[in-house]
Parts: sequence; C-alpha cells; structure tokens
Amino acid sequence: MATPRVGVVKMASCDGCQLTLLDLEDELLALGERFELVEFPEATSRRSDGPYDVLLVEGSISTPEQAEQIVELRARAKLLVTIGACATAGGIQALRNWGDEPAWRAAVYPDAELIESLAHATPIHEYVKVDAELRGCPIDPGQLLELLTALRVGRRPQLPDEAVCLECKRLGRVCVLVAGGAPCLGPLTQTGCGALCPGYARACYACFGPREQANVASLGRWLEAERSGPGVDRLFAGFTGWAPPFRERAGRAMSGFGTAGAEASVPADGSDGVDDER
Amino acid sequence: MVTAGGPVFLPRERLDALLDLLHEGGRTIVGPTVRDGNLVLDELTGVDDLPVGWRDEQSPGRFRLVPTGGSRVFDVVNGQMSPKQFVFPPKQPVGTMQRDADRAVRFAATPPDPPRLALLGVRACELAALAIQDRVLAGGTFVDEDYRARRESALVVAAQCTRASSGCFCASMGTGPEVRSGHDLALTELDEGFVVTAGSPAGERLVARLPGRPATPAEVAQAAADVAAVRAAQGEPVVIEGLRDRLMDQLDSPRWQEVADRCLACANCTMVCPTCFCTSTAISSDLDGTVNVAERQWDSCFNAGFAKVAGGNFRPERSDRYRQWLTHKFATWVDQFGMYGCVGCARCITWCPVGIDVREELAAIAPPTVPAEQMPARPAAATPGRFEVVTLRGSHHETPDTTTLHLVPSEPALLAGLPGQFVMVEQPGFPSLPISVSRFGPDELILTVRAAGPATAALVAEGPGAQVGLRGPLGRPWPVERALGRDLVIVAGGIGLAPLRPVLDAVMANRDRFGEVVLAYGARTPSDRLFTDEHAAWQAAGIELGQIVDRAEPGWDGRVGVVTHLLDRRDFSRRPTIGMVCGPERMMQATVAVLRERGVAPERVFVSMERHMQCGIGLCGHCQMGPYFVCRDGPVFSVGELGELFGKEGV
Amino acid sequence: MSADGTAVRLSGTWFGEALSAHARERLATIAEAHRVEPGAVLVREGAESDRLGILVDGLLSLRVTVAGRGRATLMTIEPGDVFGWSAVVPPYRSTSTVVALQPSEVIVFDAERLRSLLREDDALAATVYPRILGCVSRRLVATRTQLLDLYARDREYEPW
Amino acid sequence: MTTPMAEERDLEFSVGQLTRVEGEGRLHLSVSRDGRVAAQLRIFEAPRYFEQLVVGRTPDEVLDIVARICGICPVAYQMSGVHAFESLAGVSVDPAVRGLRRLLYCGEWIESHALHIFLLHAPDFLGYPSALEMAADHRALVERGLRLKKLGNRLVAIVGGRPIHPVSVRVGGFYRVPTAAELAGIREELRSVLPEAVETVALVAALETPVADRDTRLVCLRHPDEYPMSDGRIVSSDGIDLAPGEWREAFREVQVPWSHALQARAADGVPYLLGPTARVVLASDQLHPTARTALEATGLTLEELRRNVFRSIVSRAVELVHAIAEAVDLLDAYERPARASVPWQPRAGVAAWATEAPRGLLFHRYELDDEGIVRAAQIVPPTSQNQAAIERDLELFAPAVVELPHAAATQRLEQLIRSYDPCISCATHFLDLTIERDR
Repeated sequence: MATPRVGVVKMASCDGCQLTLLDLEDELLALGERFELVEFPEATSRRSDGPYDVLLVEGSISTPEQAEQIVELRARAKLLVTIGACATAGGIQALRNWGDEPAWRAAVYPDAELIESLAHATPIHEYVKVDAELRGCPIDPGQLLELLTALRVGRRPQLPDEAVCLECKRLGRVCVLVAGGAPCLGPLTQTGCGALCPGYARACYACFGPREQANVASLGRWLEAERSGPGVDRLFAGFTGWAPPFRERAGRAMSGFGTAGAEASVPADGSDGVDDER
Repeated sequence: MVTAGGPVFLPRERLDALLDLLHEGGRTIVGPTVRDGNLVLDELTGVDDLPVGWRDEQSPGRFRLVPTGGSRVFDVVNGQMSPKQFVFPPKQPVGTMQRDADRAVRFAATPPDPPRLALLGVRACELAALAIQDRVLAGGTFVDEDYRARRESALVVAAQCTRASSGCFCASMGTGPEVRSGHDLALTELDEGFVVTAGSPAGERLVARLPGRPATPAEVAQAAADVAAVRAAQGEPVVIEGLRDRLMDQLDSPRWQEVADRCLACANCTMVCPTCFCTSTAISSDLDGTVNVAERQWDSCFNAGFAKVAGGNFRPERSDRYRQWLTHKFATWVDQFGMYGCVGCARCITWCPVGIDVREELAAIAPPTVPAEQMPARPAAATPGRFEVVTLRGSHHETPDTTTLHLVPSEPALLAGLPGQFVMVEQPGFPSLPISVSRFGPDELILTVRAAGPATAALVAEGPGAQVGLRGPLGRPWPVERALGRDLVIVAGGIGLAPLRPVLDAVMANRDRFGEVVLAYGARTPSDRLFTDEHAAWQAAGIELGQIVDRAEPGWDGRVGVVTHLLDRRDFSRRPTIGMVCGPERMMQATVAVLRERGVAPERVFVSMERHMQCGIGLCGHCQMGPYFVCRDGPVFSVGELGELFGKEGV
Repeated sequence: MSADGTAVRLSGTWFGEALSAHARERLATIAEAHRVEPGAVLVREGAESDRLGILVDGLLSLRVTVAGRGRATLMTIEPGDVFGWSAVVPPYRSTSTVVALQPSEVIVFDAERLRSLLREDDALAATVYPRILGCVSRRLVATRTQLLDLYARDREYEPW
Repeated sequence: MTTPMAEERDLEFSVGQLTRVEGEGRLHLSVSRDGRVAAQLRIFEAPRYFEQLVVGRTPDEVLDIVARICGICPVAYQMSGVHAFESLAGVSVDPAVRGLRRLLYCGEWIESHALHIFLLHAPDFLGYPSALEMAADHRALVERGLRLKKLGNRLVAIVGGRPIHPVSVRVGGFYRVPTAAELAGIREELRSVLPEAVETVALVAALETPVADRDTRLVCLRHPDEYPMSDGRIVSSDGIDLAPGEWREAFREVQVPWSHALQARAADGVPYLLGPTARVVLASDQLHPTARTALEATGLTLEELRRNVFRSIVSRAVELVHAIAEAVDLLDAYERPARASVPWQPRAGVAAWATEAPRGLLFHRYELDDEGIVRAAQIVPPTSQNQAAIERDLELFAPAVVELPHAAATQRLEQLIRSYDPCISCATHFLDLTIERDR
C-alpha cells in the first residue's frame, strides 16, 4: 500500500486545525509510519517544497504573498485538501471583507510597507481547485482520521453533509431551539462536530458552515418572529459568515456593528517605538 | 385480595410497588423524567424520577415544561423521544469484517444483546407506533433481529392520556386516545391514584401482585370519561378516508414547492417520528484497510446523500424530499404495509424548528374527497441476507472502463441466483456496494462493473485469491419464464447489458423454448460494447442482434444513432412478445414508449430500476420508489406496475 | 424499373405505406429506383440538393467532414427512411453526405420535378410534407439523445 | 527595509521560516565589524485584525471570537476575556465554577506544555528534526509525551466541550457544568500519570544544556494562596506590583518595522520575560508540593533557571507536574455547582484583566458602551511581550554561534527561540490599531 507524501501548510489561521493532527495522540506514531510528513513546519524542521501526494492547507488567503503561494503549492500537490473554516469559508477574519467601511480600509491600507494584507480574506477554493474539504472551527479529529485512512486505502472519505440535528437527536439531546428557544443554527449547519454545542446547552453557531440545502431564509424568518433581543443577522456573522448562504445576512450584521468608531487602544507613545529602539 | 382480570385501583403513594415489580429480574425501567429542565425518556431508578407536577405546553415549533403545582405523574403528554429510542436504537453496531495476513476475510456479526426493558408511561399513539414497527421491522421476510429481541423481552406499561397537546391527532389516525392493545398494563391516572388494567397474561400476573384493591365502578367510569374527554380536546380532525389516493393524485401539486420554501430539510421530523425506520450503515476502516467496523444509524429521506447514486441524486430538491416523506407516511406506507405510517403523536409538528404542521399540509395538498380501498402489502422477494465469503478467481477489462470479476463462493446457494438479481459486495476498507451479476457460472459468480472505481481497483490489485464478502443474490429477477413460448425483445443500453446476459444464457440453454429473440444493444462507442466475444455465438443461436452506437469510431461501419432506431420500424403486435429493458432511465423511457407503439403492452415490458441500494433487503429505506423498495420489490418491475412513477422526477 | 414497379416498391416502405393511390401514382411518375454498392455517395454535404431519396433496403450513413478530424458518421438511416430532405427546403443545400454502408436499394426523386409537382398538387403536398417532417424530427430527437451521452453515466465512486 | 545600522553591517545571517513553533516567523541577524549583533525576529504571520472583529459584539460573542486567536491556547484567551468582563460587571461566580475554570486552565497547560516539551523542544536537545523521527530511537519518550498531552486535551474536552476552541465558557459561569460522574474517569488517569510527569522533570534537567548566562527581568501574576493562573496581581522581579487590569500602568506596546507583531516594553523600555520560568521563580512558594519536590530533586537553583534561558524546558516540566497535581486536587474536591451560571447586567466602562497563558501573561482590555457592546479592544499576548527579550538574548547569544556552519548555527538559534515557546499566531493581530494611531 502506498506511503503518501503529505504536506501541511498554513495561510491566515490560528494553527488549531493542523494541531488537530498532533492531537491524534493514539494514532500519531502509526500515521508517521504510514505517511511521509515531508512538510509540516509546526512539527518538523525537515522541509520540502514538493511534490506532495496530498497537501493539507489551513487558513484563508489574506496577503498577496499567500495568493501567489497557494497557486504554486497547488501545482505541486496531487491532491489539495482544505482543513477548517478559514480554508473552506474564510474563517472569522473574513468578516473584514465587508471592508468598504472607511475605518476598515483605513485600518488595512495606510502603511502598505509594514502590513502586507489583501482587502479580503477568502477561502482557498476562490483561488485554486480543491479536491476535498474538512469543515469546522476547528476540524474534527475523527473526520481527519477518516480522510487520512481513505487517502491511504484509496477511496473517497465518508464525510456526511447532513444537518447537525440528526446527530443531536441520535444522541438523545433535547432540541435547544424548540424546547429552549435558543437561536440554534444546527438545522442549517453541516454535521461533523458531534452536535457539540446543543450538548452543552447552547445554540449551534455554525462553525462547520452551511450544509447543502441550507434554508437560511426560512429559519431566519422563524427566528425573527420568535425572539427579541440581539438581531438574527448577527448569528450568521460568525466563523463561516463569508460562506455564500450566510453572506448576505452576515453582511447586514457587519454594517450594524459600527466598527468605524473603534478607538485605538495602543498608548500614544507606542508609535515612536522604532526610534526608541535603534 | 384482587379478583383476577378486573381493573385495580393503585393508590398514588403505592406507585413504588409497581416499579419494584417491574424491576424484578433485573429489568431496566425506561420512562419519562426531567433532566436539566428537559423532558427525556431514560432509565428510572424510582418514583421520584417521574415528572411529578409537570405538564407540557406545545405548539408548532415550540415545547415548554411548566410546573402544575400538582402531584400528577403523567400530565406531560409526550416529549421529543419515543420508545423507538430504546427498541430501535439510533446507533447500533452491525459487525466487523477483517482481512487476515493469509488474505482470508472473516465476518463477525454483532449478536443481539438486548437489555430487558420495562417501558413505563407508553401512550396509545406510541403503542400504535410499536405495532407499526413490528410490522415493518419484524413482520416481513427479513427481520431486524435486534429489534425483535428487544421487543420480545420488553414489558409495556401504558399510560392513558388524560390531556391532549395542541398537536395531537391520534383520534383521526384511529390510534387513540384509548389504549386498546399492545400493552401488558395500562394505567389511568385519577387524583388519588391509578386505575390499572391488564392487557396480557403477564400483565394479569402483575396486577394480581399489586398492593391495590378492585377499582370501584365510579373510578372505572371516571377513568373512561377522562380519557374520552381527550378525543374532544383534539383539534380539527385529519380526514383519513381516501387519503392515500388523494395524495398520490397530487404529486404535481404546487404546494410541494410552497412547503419546501419553509422546510429546512433538517430531518428533525423523521428523527422524532416514532415510526420512521430508515437507516444507513457506515464503515470505519483501519489505516491499512484490513478491518471494517460497521455501525448502523438512523438516517433520513431529507438528507442529500439518501437517494444519491453515482450518477446523481434522485431527489435533489427539498420539495422532492418533503413529498417523499409525506407520501410515504400517508400513502405508499399503506401500499407497503397495509397501514398508515403515522400515529398522530404530533412530534413532527412540535419539533419542527419552523413549525410546519403536517395536518395543514395534508389539508392543503389533498383535501378530502372520496373514500378509497386499501392496496394489499406486496410480498417481499425471498433472498438471503447474510454475508458469505467469496474468492476472486480472476478479472479482466471488458472495455477501457468496465471490469469483469470472477468470484468463487464458498456457499453454493450463491450460485442459485436468477437473471437480473444483484449482490452486495463488501471488502475491507470500503463500504459495501451493489453489483449486478452478469453470469451465474457452474462454480462462480461473474460480476461486471462499469467505470470501476477504487473499490474494484483495490480488489483487482489484491489479485486472484483475494477474498471479499458477498450478500445475495438479491432482488426480483427478470421473468424469464413468462417469455417461454413467446417472442422476446431484449433492449440494453451501455452497462445495462450486464444484468441481461444471464437472460441470454437462459435463452441459449433452451433456445427452442423461446420464439423470436431480438437483442437491441446501444452503446456509447463501438469500443464501449460489452461481451463482444460472445456476439457471434448469440447470433449463431438465432438471436437477432442489432447494435447501434452514439458515436462512431474509425472503421465502424455499423449503425449510429439511438437504440430505439433498431425498434421503431418493427412490428411486435403479431405475436405475444415480452420486453426486457435495462439502461439509463431516460433510455428506458424512450424504449418503453417505442415498444408500446410497436405493440408490446406496458404490462409485458420489464425494466430494471436504479436507486440508492444499501441494505439490499428492504430494511434501510434508501431505495424507496413510491410503494416499492427497489432492492426488495425490484430491481425488475413491469412498466405497468410502476405506472406514473416510471420516469417521474424526484421520486 | 417501371413506374408501377416503383410505386409497388414505394408502398412497401414506411414512407410509402398508407399513401393514397393518387399520391403513389403521382410520385411514381418522377421516381427512379437504383441499386448502389457500399461506398457509393448519394448526396454530398454542401452541394446543391438535386434529389430526395427513400431507402428501400440496406443501410446508409449520414456523414460530415470535420477539418482535422476527418469524416464522422453522425447517424445511420434505416430502410423506409428519407435522405436528402434539403431538396425540398430552401436554400436546397445538403446538410450531410449520404454514403451506402451496405448494398442498398433506393428510390430517388429529382428535386426540381418533385418541387414543381408538390407546388401544383396541394393534396399531394399535404400527404408528403408531414412524412418528410416526421423523418427530420425523428432525426432531431435522436441527435438530442446522443448529445445527452447517457451511457457515460454511472460510476462506482466519484474519483478524487 | 532599512535600519540605522545599514552602513556598518558586514555580515548578514538569516534563518528561513522558524519551525516547531506555532505560526510563521523568520530570524534576521546583522553582525557588525566589532561583533555586535542586531537581531530581528521577523513575524510575517498574516494580520487577522481581532481587535476590530470584536467591536460591536457582546461579551459572550467575544469569548467565542478571541478563542480563535490561538488554536494552542484558546482557553487562555477565554479566561482573560471572561475575567475582564466579570470584573467590570461585578459578577462573582460560584466557587465550584471558579474551580472548574482553573481545571480547564490546568488542562490547557498540560496539553501545551507536554506538546512543547516532548514534541517541539526535546528534539533540539536530542538532535532530531522532529518528534516523529525521534520516536525511532526514543519511542517511550514520545509515547509518554502523547499520553500526557492527550490527558490535557481530554480534560479541556470534558469541561469545555472540545480541546481546541472549547464552547462552554460564558460570562457568569458555564453554559453547562459536567457531572461528577463525567469527571471520575479522568481523575484516576491523571493521578496515575503524575509519577511520569515527575520523572520528566528529572529527565529534562539531565539533558545536555547549552550554557547561557544573562540577567533578565521576570513578570507574572502572583496570588497570596494559589499558583499564578487566572487571578492575582501583576508583579516583576524588580518591584512592579499592579492589579491584573492595570497592565498599561507599567507596560506599553511599540511597533518595530520588521514585524507584523507589536512588541511590548516596560515603561523604561527594558525587555522582560514571561512564562513558566517567570512563574516558577516568582511563585515557587505556591508550587504544588509535588512539583516543588520534583524541582528541588534536580538540584537546580531558581537563579539558574532565571539566568539560563535554555533551562525553560525544566520550568515547563515543573509546571506540567503542578498542573496535573492541582487538577487531581480540584477533581477530588469537585461538587457540581447548583447553577451553571449566574445572571449579570451589562455595564459601560473598561473591562481589563490578565491571566497566565501557558506561555505567560495575557492581557485583555475592552471598552464597553451602555448596552455592554464592545467598542474598542486591546489584546496583548505573551509572545509579543517576549519578543524584545528574545531579540535581546539572540544578540547576546548569537556571536558564539554565527561562525558555526549555517545549519548548526540555525539549529542553535532556533533552539534558543523555542525556549520561549513562542506562539506567533497569537502575536499577530493588532497592527490595524497601531496604524490607526499612526495616522
């Protein structure tokens, strides 16, 4: 059986999804014997710029450098698999994409020499072809293991695209929306987390992103009729808010957050630090 | 003490005595209890676990528990969970499959090991639901052994309803409010205690040992009145008369789209439904692909993957899926099992996140008209249901993207299959998949797979001697016997020739017993044609072979066009003719139309339908098409049987 | 072959069956029956359509030539079917080349004479045109089906 | 990019992307003729603008968002945040809830420290490019690391829902608190691995360790009767003593042109060191007896830990023991709180707090309006505070190694940098605020 050459790289992200690989404590050594981890800066000093049989990509594209990098990486990878909400949907930082607001643009552009940053943080598939994706913020260890197993066996991984609700009910949890009035996005959200949040008596906030047939309009109407308090739009302005089914409502919420008024919190004397130093 | 059989009055403070009796013999008592502010069904250790002083407040999409201040135990009509949770668990280990170092494969089915249950507080509608599950899961040719074992060992203590929730419509469905059958004991709660009646010999033995006294006529009358009042408390009745036909006449109603605009396809209605029985079996394999661990879990017709086959999804739209669900509950269920699939418990109404009310949808889609007679449940095709080990003898490419596998079974029964049947094949590392048998050899099964993917590739790579698991032969075969003494026109498209080759084998073996035999074969290109090395022999045996391809290739001087061109100038009306058609659904539709026009009645034309088959024995629900499970009632159907389902979108 | 003989052959075909005696006679007056060998070219793509034909027996192929790809058979014609229908549809130019694949028997009508015959005899036109249209639409439907590429479907698993 | 030293520079030394650290950074050294070294830790991790992302959000939303700053120490971000908001709202949580939060923090310390000691740092001392390669010769060692790491993850998962970006923390308490039964299993497992953790201290103390001697200022929290974690005052080895919300009284952030991360300085501009060594040295009296005994058994003095940065792996191991031992004590004492959370009222004002992330002091400051909506935020992670100290130590240490072959020099310099367990992902996300200030 093949010993695939695996690469793990990151774009803009928190490192949590690649850490999930190291969190497969029971399988890690076995994986090390069956896969060749040729590129994984967080875990090894060995480096390789390819070719890769499979390349796991974490994070969203948010700098010009990354935009070029991902195209080169794609060319050197037989299979490219995006892991996590940042790579598959843009992640929390994609909320800055409603950056036509003056304050956001000002925040990003004034000194391009110091910060290289694109106006938008976007998922990998907006730049290159993606062969498979693992959803989640962070990804689920079980799904990662299934992906690696399928890779090695040479079949397509079994990654269900059903709603969170099924697993929630299978586990015998009582619906936090119907019985608790919590604004749960489970019905619209792709499963994989094991219905985690309802299990902790709170509403699902869609960190695995929209499932196929996500009827945002219908649930949105219902929640708006059912509940008062913070608006419904903001529910969608989360870790997968840039995903097309959620994008419109997330955008409405972002315009309401009034970030234009954001105060600088760094003390005034911080700016002359450069001269202090040298 | 207590006169046998008669109703007994059990004082409220002695309810513990009943639980003690139920606990005897190490039974687990399962009943309603309040946990973290929610009503759940779970193990009860004592009376204190019961939802004393609570009642429910339900409306579409909303459920709340409210304190009553009283001491009543059974005021909560019903919650999210039904006994299904315990007699048909959401997740159930199926077994393991393993390939050893010596390349032998072994199966280990997980033996049923049911807890001995006492179900306490079961409502009339839930008793009816158990009866339906008995019919579906344990009343057919194939039985869910785990379910049967759990049911047989379970004691059922019913609680008569003295309240109705806003959604209840058991009276309409004829399942309540009165508890009639299926129980060992039935309790009716009065202010001071319970009127207890027995519904079975086991129940009578328990009643005899209860620390109660014979119930007074007044108490019995009061109990009956309280339950009867529930009937009146239920809302607008759902008109059941003729519902099946009314629904099936409305497959094109615009309301399906309208409800789909509200429906989330989140599957909650099917998860909370006490009768929904659809499941999927997922395998997890080890890193080396040598061990499969299979687990069966609840699935739903609202999921995208549910009706998906390699080529696409038969029910891509929410409207398709809602129609599938509603018509199954209230129409095709009747065809399959002779009963409705709904008991009026209102769970799908209360627990729908957006409050879709099935009663309203029924009234809007299929308004009451005339009564209709019930169709009988159709008999299941009889085929084996257990995995057997077979060994790969060899394989070869029929065409660039089609592979033929020669498998030698250890179990001779596997060779006794009939033309048109299929087998479920499983090997370590891969989920099992259905493959049609292209020949039943004297000592081997021959399978032909189109566009062989990783599973076949892996098997072929294993090489001769590789073992795989195989269930079957499954499904209803081609009616070869009906073609004896008649003319036979066989129409195959692409890979569709594979399941038809056994028919040709039968014809070759008894050529003189058939009349004219015509084989019309359409393929994508000349080099995509299957079994070309046998064509000459077929022709020599007097089988008229017409071939036509979509795209010619250099050197091809045969026909180019569509398979119907081989038929639409012919006349089959002169002698009784049987048609057998297999290919893509669109091709079969065109062919059936031409055959009808050329004199072969739909009742005499048979087609092999493709749907998402998973269990292969009519228990998992994936391959449902109208009143049929394609794997069990088909895959071969007469066009007459299918009626308007044939070629209908989204069924 | 005599006009009567031709009329008889004609009535034996799908095209000719159930034609009124009148129509058969009128058509017979301009019909010529031919036998052709495999490879014989009966109509040439792009050329002026000088004849409409009916295949009585054998097999014909409709071919087009694609620069760089050579000749491709789009469809084959069964006995009873029409070829060269562009002879009655302006601008009277052939849309494909018709080549015999087997020894075939055909009946052909001179385009000029057929058109004038149909112009002056409405009754004849009313029975002939629907038959020609029938053949054309049957060919159109088949072409669509071929475009659907139905047999390219069904995979065991999607590939990566 | 220009620096004032450009003219006198005669040797350039660059290390490409740093490995076995979280996030993306490079090292650049300029060595002048007279041997002086200018070090630049170049953090090019893409900015993610978290201070902007939390504006307009409610405190509970903020707790979910800031966890995403770092996949390695999400609990730390939730803890600094939740304590900040509760201090402003005047919420006092159930003591059992406070214990659960410490338990959650212990879980993260165990996971993060085990990850760094066994999988990221040990390969430096034993000479392997990665733990996977190291496992070929030291399988038992790596397996022990994975075993300990896994327990840390499980502890966070039971209390918080999942190891990375847990979901249970909310202002006022938790969304749900575990039952005693749910915690019973992990308690015994932690108890049983405690000896392994103790052995680890001796093991890492015995590793062949480079000699580096320098003075440094240490900063961490200090609490009268518990080891610094989520409560106490901010103290330094030289007399700083502040409430956890008053970080800005003594420290400030400055921008350096070569880094996407701000650096922090004490008011006097002198670099300072955070993390396990700072805590062990400044709060050794609060160490769990088991941990203190393990440290004393090594014969290493607190002064040795403070002066030789390469010894940080020992401090980390000592804290690994402490976290496991304290977790066991907390679990023994656990009684499920009656209420998972207490209600609270939003209040306008400044919510500020600092807690001890595995890598050191993590400061959060939020400005809230009348509805309790965040209007501005400042988040100062440990790594950005350590940056200056890292660069200073590189400048002291580099002259001894820059003459070595490039590979060897790189390895030594990376080993030094890893001694700070830098979390670069955390360090980067607030440039936008600086820019705003610059304009």
